Amino acid sequence: MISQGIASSLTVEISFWVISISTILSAIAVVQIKDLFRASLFLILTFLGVAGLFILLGAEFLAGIQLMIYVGAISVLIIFAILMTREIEISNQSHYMRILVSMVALGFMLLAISLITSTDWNLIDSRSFPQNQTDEIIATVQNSIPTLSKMLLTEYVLAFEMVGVLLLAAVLGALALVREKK
Amino acid sequence: MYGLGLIKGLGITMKNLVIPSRQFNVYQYPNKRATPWDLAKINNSKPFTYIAKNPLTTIKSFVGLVNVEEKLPQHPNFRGEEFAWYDNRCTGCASCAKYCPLGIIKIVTGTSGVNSQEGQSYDLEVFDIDIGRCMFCGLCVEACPYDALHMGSGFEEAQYQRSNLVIDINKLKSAEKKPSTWFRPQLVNQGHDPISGDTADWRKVGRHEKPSQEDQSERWAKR
Amino acid sequence: MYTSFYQLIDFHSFYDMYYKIFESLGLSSSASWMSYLAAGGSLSFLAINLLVLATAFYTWFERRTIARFQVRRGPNRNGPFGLGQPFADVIKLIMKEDTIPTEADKPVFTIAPIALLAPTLLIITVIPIDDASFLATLNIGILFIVGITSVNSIAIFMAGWGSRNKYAILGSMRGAAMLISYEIPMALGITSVLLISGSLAMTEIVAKQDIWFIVVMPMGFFVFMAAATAEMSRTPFDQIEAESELGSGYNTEFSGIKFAILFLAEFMAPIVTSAVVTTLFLGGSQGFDFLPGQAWFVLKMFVVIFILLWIRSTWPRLRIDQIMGFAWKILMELGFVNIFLIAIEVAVLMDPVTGLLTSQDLLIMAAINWVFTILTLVFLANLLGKRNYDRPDPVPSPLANMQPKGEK
Amino acid sequence: MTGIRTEPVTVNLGPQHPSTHGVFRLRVTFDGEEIIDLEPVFGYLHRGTEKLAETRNYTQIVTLTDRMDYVASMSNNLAYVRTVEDLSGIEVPERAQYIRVICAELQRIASHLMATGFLLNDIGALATPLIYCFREREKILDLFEMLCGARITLSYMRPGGVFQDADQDFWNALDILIQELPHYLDELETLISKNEIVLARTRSVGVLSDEDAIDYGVTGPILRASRVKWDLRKANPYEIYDRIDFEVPIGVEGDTYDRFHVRLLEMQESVKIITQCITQIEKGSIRADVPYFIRPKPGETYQSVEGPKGELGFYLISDGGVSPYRCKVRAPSFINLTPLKKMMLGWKMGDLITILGSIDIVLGEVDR
Repeated sequence: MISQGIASSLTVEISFWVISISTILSAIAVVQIKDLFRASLFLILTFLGVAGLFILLGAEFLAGIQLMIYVGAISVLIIFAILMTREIEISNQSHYMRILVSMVALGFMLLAISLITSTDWNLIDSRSFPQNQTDEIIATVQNSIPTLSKMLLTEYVLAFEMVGVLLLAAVLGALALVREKK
Repeated sequence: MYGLGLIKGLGITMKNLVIPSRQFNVYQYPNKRATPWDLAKINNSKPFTYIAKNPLTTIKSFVGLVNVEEKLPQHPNFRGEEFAWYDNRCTGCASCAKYCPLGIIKIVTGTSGVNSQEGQSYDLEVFDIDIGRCMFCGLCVEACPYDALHMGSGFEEAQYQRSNLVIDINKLKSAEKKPSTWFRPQLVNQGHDPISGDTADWRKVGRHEKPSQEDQSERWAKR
Repeated sequence: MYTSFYQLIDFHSFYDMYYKIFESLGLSSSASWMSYLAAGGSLSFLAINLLVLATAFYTWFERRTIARFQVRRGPNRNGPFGLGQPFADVIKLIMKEDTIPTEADKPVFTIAPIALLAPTLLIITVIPIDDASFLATLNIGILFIVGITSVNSIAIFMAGWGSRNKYAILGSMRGAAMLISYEIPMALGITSVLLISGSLAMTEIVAKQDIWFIVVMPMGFFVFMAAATAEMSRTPFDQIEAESELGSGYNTEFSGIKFAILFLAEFMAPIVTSAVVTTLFLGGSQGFDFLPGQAWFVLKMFVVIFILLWIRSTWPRLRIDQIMGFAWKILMELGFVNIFLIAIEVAVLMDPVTGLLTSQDLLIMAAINWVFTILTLVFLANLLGKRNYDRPDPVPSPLANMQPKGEK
Repeated sequence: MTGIRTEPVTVNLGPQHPSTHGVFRLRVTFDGEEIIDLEPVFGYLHRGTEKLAETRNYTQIVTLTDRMDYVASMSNNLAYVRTVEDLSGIEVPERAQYIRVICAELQRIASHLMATGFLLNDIGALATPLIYCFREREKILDLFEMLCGARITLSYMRPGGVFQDADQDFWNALDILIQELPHYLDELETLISKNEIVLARTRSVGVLSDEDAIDYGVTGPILRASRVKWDLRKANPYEIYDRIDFEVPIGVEGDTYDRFHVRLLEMQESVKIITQCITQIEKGSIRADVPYFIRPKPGETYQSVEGPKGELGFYLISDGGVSPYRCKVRAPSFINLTPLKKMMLGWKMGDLITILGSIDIVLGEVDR
């Protein structure tokens, strides 16, 4: 049914604009709202919007992972961290380093834009393929999980293991932090 | 083994679900959902003839839409509201008023027009029982030397105003008298059952003489 | 008859219907997307209302069943068999005053019930009630469920935090910690299913169950059921709104329609969970031919719900640290062991060319897994039992010396 | 010390809280879930029973005692009338004593059933064991209704005996109850005290050592759970308890589990006591010839009975008038609350509720 949705391009366009505008607005809200708890809620909204964009791209697996990890786990961790801080409602204040920070942020943004524009995305245009190959590609796109997992365990196995080690280190660090000292 | 207690517990709850005799004695007060069999019993007819005669009611009762009134089962000893007071027996001695821990019985007497001889009996002008404050301890009944005051058997006396909770002498006189058998062995001996609606005349309710110890034992004691 | 009726409530038929209507109205240029939206809207409307209605009757069913377990009668006054009770409850809740505490974080407080309800509603979209999916054939079906349920913890947190009540915050803190912890065993339980089915799509999982997965891997079922019970915070894991400790937990301050929505979400959870369990472990809509697949599905759901209610009415609740310990120390290990076992079995038994498991393979796995599960559980039980059952006979304290008067 | 410093939170548990068994308030300071400080606050149900007693005569005070421990009126009545009898030197007929003991033991079963049921409710068993307990308690209340026309506020006993002899209906119903009850109690024990979740929640939780129990003046099942074999029915036999053979069950270490397990065992013992009373009781008078207005000689006395919750004592001073000069009640619930802090510090919030439930307080008695 998603394919039917993609066929109906105006619907996709409307949903794309709605999702991206709300994502951007909530991302701005994360930075601008003073109440930390509400800011984190807007962060969750941003994550949800990103998940929606993934679905529009046809990367449903990524969307699911985005939901599970960012919305489910990371944001709750952030909320827990917020609860540890005092004076939650006024702590997202502007401070004297704001100009410096905004300049660094601007630099990063310019870098990102230049990267995006200079990259050759090599998008697959399905219309340019012959008919018999299109079905294959659609099948691969629609069932991307085997491909993804194969790549994770062959081509990118080092990165995968690195992430695992990093997570283990994080768990151990957390344990060391809360362990009772004698 | 660990975990066995949990399984056994599940077994016990299932047993209580299945076995009908384990069900709590729930009375569907004030209305009971009646089955066709109940209805037949109430109307004193056999179930099949009743079903044949009243098909619509039967269908309704199968779905559970027919209610019959049900009273909570009580013992005749129940100390309830609606005090049964017999003005024929009352001398206006005000023992009850004196014995009441809360002092909620109000009695005003005057000289009697009938029995002109002084001290023989009084005319009661006021006899108020404020059951809004009454705790139904029954001390007044225990105190009455002439068995004129009895506990009642009712329990549905909700009123919209507190003043309506005061039972005055007219109400007491005109009320249908269903005295409880509480502290009244003579009523038990007569087989009096206020719950099923037995009323008692003033002649029936009194002890004309104090019962002997043997009388009491014969009647009351089993062992 | 039923198949044709079922096909009537279908996206395509709705789409075609609306397309014809829009075309006849002379909107052929935009008929495509408008009918797309209209069909989706109608289908969602139907699905949501069906679910809400089912939840309403489920509350009645739960109250009656638990009452029967507790040797009571349960609601039986409104309508035949008390079936009008849910509507009476809803009307009462709507009529009630909707109070917001003065100190409350008002937007958060208001959004929280909706944020709790939405994920639960969304889960039903991917559950195949018959061979065709009810709403959407997401090929990441089960992953979507796991992802979307994790929003629940945030919603509970919003409710607790927004109401600025100490009990509510305690409840939602417990809730967030517990929900996150139990997501891991739940994911492990699901993973063992995925290892056999080889697909994330719910329809595929159902199709692969020649032998029901509850038979193939009882351990996985146990792990998933325990985690799912905790996820919807039912006894023995109902710490989120432990009514004897926290009053009512995260929904202490809610009233009126907000409370109704919170409870709608809460009572929808068992329905949805039992649907997921039916899909993953009980063979979904599989069954004998004399009943339609949907009926089998609902029947299996009822069995699961009844077992949940049975457990709810029998067992007390664990303490919060015991619940967390159960998740991390027992359930997660069991899940891992189960996954290893299933993975080895699948690697050995699977046909390397087609990548399929025959029903004989599944039976072999079932035999191994049952023996293994029983052995593991007995071992675990004995391990835990030693600690708790060894108790000496009582010894009177030497400090007091009770003798009747006169004796010396 | 823990690595992460957290801020303690003070929570007012009560006076309106589902698990405080009335209007009891605990000001608890939590560190996360752990209790680091607590302060009980009571008096929300103070009705001045002791002062009211000074303006009523000795018979009328019986109605006041009903309302102290309102789930165990019979025991209160017994304790009070025993004090009055001791004060004014009234001899009680034997049959009356037997009936009183039967009533007190029935009331003990009823009270213990309620305590156990509510404890399980506090542990979180969704009222199922509670309603099983209530089902049995209801039968006892029906017996009381046959006996004296009321179910809760009984006012059955009078100085010098009981006001009315037991009816034939009562004896029949009592026979049936005695036959059925042990079976139901066994079932209850299987359901509750062998359940692993209950064990996990109650074993070794809120331990009160025997020394502490004695030092804090705790009585009743809580004292016996702390291994102290002390029961007034044995230690200072009143009424006809010296003619009856029964055991005094004790606990192993004084934790929450022992506290409710001792109650379960005591119920079985109570059934035994009632069975023996039924076989021993004989015909006779049920009330000594006592005037309504008792005027004891000036003096003072203290008498106590083993109530369901502990030693329930009345201290009366007479100035020769129709009402006592002073009436003081030693309420077991109130004194059993003293070691609250000792038991609860360091435990979690869920344990707080469980421990409080295992003490079995009735606020009518705590505040009087």
